[in-house]
Amino acid sequence: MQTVLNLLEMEPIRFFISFGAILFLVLNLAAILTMAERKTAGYIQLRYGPNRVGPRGLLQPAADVFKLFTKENVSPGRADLWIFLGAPIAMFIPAAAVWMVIPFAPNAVVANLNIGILFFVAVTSIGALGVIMAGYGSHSTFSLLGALRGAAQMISYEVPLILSLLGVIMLTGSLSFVDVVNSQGPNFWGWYFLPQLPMALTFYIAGLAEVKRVPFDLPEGESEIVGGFMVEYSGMTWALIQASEFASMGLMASINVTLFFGGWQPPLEFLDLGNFNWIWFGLKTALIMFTFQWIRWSVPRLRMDQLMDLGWKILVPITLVWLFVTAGAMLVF
Amino acid sequence: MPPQVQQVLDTLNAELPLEGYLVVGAIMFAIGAWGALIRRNAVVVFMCVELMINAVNLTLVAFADYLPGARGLGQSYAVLVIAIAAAEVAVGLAIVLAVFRSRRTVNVDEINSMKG
Amino acid sequence: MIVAFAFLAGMTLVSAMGVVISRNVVHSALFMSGSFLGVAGFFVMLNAPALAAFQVLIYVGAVTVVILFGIMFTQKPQVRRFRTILNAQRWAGFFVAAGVGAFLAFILSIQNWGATSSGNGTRGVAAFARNLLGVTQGSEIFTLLFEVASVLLLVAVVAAIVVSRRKTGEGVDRGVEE
Amino acid sequence: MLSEERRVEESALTQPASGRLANPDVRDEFGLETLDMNMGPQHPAMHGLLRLILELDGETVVRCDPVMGYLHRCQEKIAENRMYPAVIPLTDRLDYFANMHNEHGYVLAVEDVLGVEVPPRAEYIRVLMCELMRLASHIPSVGFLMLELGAFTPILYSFRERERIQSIFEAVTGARMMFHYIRIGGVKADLPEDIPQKIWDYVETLEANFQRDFVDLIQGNEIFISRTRGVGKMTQEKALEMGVTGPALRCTGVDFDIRRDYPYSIYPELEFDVITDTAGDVEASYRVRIAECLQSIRLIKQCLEKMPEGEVLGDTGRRIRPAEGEGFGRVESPRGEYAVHVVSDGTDTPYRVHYRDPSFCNMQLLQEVVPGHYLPDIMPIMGLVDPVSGGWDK
Amino acid sequence: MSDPSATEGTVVVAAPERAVATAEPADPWARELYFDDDVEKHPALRELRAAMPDAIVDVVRFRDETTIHVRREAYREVCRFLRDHARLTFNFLTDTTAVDMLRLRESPRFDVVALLYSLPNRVRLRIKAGCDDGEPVPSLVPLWNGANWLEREAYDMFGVAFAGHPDLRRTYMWQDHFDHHPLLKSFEISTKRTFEGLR
Amino acid sequence: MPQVGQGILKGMGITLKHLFGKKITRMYPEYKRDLPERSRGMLTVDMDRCIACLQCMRICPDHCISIEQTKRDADGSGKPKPYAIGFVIDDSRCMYCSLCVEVCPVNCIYHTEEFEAQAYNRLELARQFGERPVDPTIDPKPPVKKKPKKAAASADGDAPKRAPKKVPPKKAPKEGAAA
Repeated sequence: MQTVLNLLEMEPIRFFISFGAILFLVLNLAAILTMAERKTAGYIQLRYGPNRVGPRGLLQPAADVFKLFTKENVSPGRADLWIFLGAPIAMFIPAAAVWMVIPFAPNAVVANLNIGILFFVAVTSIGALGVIMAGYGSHSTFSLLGALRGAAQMISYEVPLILSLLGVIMLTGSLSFVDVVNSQGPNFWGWYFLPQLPMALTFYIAGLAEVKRVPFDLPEGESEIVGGFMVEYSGMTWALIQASEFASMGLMASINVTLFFGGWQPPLEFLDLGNFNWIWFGLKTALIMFTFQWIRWSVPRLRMDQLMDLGWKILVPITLVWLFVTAGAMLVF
Repeated sequence: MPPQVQQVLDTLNAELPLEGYLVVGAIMFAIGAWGALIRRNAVVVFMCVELMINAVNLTLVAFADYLPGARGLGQSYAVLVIAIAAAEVAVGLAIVLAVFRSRRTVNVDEINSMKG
Repeated sequence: MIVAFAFLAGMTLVSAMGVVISRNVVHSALFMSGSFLGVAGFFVMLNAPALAAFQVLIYVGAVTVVILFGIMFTQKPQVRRFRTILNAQRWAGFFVAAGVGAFLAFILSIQNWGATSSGNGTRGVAAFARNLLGVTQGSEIFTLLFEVASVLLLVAVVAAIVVSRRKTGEGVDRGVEE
Repeated sequence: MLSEERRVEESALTQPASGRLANPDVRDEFGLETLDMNMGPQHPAMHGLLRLILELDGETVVRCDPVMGYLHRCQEKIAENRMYPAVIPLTDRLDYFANMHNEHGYVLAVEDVLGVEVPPRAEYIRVLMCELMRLASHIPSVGFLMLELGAFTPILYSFRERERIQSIFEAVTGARMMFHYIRIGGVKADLPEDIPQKIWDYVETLEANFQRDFVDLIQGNEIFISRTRGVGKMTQEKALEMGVTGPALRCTGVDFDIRRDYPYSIYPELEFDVITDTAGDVEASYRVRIAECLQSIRLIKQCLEKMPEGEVLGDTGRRIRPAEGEGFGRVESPRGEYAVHVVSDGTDTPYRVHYRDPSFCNMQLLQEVVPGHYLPDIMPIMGLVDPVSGGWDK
Repeated sequence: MSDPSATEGTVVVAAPERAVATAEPADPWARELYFDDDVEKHPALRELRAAMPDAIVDVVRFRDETTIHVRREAYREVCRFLRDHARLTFNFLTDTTAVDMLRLRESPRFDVVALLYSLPNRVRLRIKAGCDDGEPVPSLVPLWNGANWLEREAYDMFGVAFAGHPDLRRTYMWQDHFDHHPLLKSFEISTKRTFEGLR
Repeated sequence: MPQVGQGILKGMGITLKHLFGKKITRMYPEYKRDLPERSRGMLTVDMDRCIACLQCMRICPDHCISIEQTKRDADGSGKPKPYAIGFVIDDSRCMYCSLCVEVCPVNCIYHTEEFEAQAYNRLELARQFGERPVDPTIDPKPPVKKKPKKAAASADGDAPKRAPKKVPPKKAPKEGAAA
């Protein structure tokens, strides 16, 4: 935060421009990802996906946004209105805020906090609050069940998520994302997913659970609790929830890339694009996001007890063991 | 830049005295104490206790930042306090749940089975 | 600075009042998270960003949510009248609390804090961690405290599980065989 | 409207309503409050319009009470006011995933009371169509099971197959779903000339894709296994006592299939196996359905090979007016035993038509099996029972 | 009927046992006897006549279905006897329903029908019990839990009361404010088309 | 342990294969499938051939056909014959069962290839074919009124008198083994 303040003093214009860019990116990301998701789903399911609006359906997100803007915002009769309306905001702000510390390219980071990873962990955890607010405020049994599931899942998977970060932090010796990326070389064998493979897998799985994607989409669980905590939302509030879901999905993918797959670093040294290295970042993030979607359309959903078993009985022990292994290796070498 | 504006800016940027934080901490502590005394719901009592702990934390960190000899050790205390508060919440809520399960109430006035 | 301070103080104290006054328990919990966020802002102002992150992570992300869980479990959710009433000693309690506040203010005002200035804290995470682990001069006691806290956490987790779990044979047969 | 008031004996109604309905011992054991929840009738994953009144303890269901009637059309009453042939298109609407079997059952019943002979070619065509229908019902039901588990893709693969089968049906009967093809005394029309070859080709491609799209994609999946193995487990005794038929019964190990045990049409002339499984859970029912699909393919090929030439519609006279009597038709529909009870009073409308729909009988399992499971397990159990709204609501 | 307990493993493909045991006609339990033209040779009827002669009112044979009309009071006992009999073992209740015989005969008004199936013998049997308005018929739920909803449906559609039914509610029709039973012959259907508000 | 995840990976391989596979859906309004010969679309009536025999109206299970009949000497033969002056098919009720087509003695009612029936008002779907419009809301057929048989046969006592018909079994399902 001090860094933020310093930046404000030093180059406020740059900060505001980048902040606006981040917000623009996050808001658009949701639309683009919705489109990508539907296209992926369509192609996997032998369909074309949306193909009516614009050439090959590329303007579908715009049509969606327009529709959602013009839709009536319905709130249930006995809803707790302030909480009901505040919940999407409480979900969106954390999802958007963390984007500020993601390094897109060597010099393209809004706030190079020296506690960037800590910031990420702390701010993401607020999302659970938004989920519970949505579930309680909607005054619906489905919402409440979904919210309880969501909060329990997010809190539980925060543990393996944080533990799987520790290996990288130990190897880097810094909590700053920029330092983490810098310490991974410009060649793919220097990236952390090789020495930290169990950690990377754990982070990937826990990240999936943290952003509530299939097979961990129990809070939505449309086959039993319809839409979970978001069942009563419509119009722009629903759009905001969706935007925050997709923003956090993109966030999780980009943090995956940043921590374990070299961030903006090119896979091989001679592919270095200089100032255009953000292309590498974007490519890798898109690939990770594609795997998210690919998994979503391939596997069924877990049950709550199985989810908890996976988190506490498999992922946490794996990370703890690998933490010791990493520490031992660091002592020896 | 006109001097008045500069003056206003200086005032806004001026360093805050330590008393500000201490007063906020004291008021927060008093509010927490008040709530802990008057609320009936055990969960709300918990929340008020958390407020009091936070007030103390705030004071600790303020001292750590302002007192020359503290060297930031107050922050370390605060971390320990946070850890202990988390433990307290876990155990406390478990007790509340257990009591609720047997007594069907979370009203602290009615939970008096340990009265002699 | 003063603007930020005023904003955070207002947020913290109004939310704290909200916790006490609000008759809806869920509102109380949400107000509490607002208060915690204000305190986290104070921590940032006091050059303790790492502590602010911990505050958000533990208090807002975990404690509030766990308390909300407790509320959802202890209230019949369909009734949704998460109303509680103040007990009879509201004025007595108010006077006691006001007395406590006044006493604290008195204590604090005895000392002259004018000579102090901010910026003495440890700003870096590394220095903070060294303090916590008792590496730096004068913080050796924290090694012990750190270990004691970790043991305490472990005990608390075990205790929470033991207290809140159903006894064997109690409750429903899950119907799912391994 | 009603000419007489009817009162039932008090003694029958004042008995305690819990009885053998819910498991009484799972309630009141909880320290925590239970949560009442209404699932349906408008619910995205419910098989049609079913409402489940659930009592939840956390995520565990302690009571499950299905409420029906949201799609009730009083088919039996309508049938009493229609002429015998005009009931056939109405039976299509019963179990709309097994229309051919509905028609077949009703037609068998009317033929029983009428005592007409059916030409052998018509019998072969009926069996061919029914087995295609079984494919078109079993494959989507596997897809629905996966949909209920949260995987959306298999259902579209299964509907790809169903659509292809429906195209065949459309070429043969003229409609994609509501066929009105099987008639009293035979079938409506002979197969078009190119259709046997088309069916053969289709069955071959289905066999080629079957392993990949419906077995490999699903069966080995760890999440699928963990979600279905041991879920909805029931014993043979319970299944028999509840009157369950079809794959839901055979997955417990009871070897009962009307096609073999009480044969109708030309099933005695065809070679097929009755599939059973021992586990009695959702996964077993999935395996049974998958294996039955392969048996259906086998039957279709035999039908195509053995099909004789000849007439397809026997002579039933201009007006179908059976003598007084009772007719029965039973077929093995994809969900179990579908039986039709026709009482004739000598006029040209049936006196009473009763449909015994397997969806209705199998669905009683819900209130017995579901309590004790988690809330998300309801949906796989629905996939085990696989009821169809038009079936249970008549 | 293969032995289910012998099946192990996952998918069990049971060989179809199509061959009916070619027993001597002298065998009193031969499967042919169930379908013999002479209805008195039917083993179930024979046993039933021996065990509870009072219960049987009439026996009707139509095509290949055998129907045994029993007295209303003995309805459940007959079913229990047939279920528990060592050789008959009509252990599977496939269907229960009712027929309103208003226009076919005068009394009794209803036939309550139970369709039994014997899994080992692979034969079916129909048991009918006549009952009049308001006369309760013994419920089969104590014997087969699967009769629960079927009897509820019969109650819903005909108003036949089943004594001993644990949960006799309506299945399809409105649970309250609806006093009619639609499948009665005396229930006249309205043919008014509901186009109100469309013009 | 090494097997864990194999099933999921296998399934994901299949979905990946389908991702690049051929699409099977068609763009419906632009692409229209060829309907098979027997396809049953909306009904239409050739009024020139109709002899107003009312058979279609009687057989229709949904009561969707209403015919107003008069007598008219249409072909100038001097003998007035039944003539359908009003003929309406209510497509909102029709269930395309084809019974009327089969029963028509002069093949004047038949299916077209049209199947996209849509309207903003259900009454718009009632298509008039005759000279004079017929009100489709009036039920053409009153319900079957059966006179209750006065139980003439069963005079004796409480035994339900249902004389079993001595019709030999049409087929013997139990003799399946022999076949």
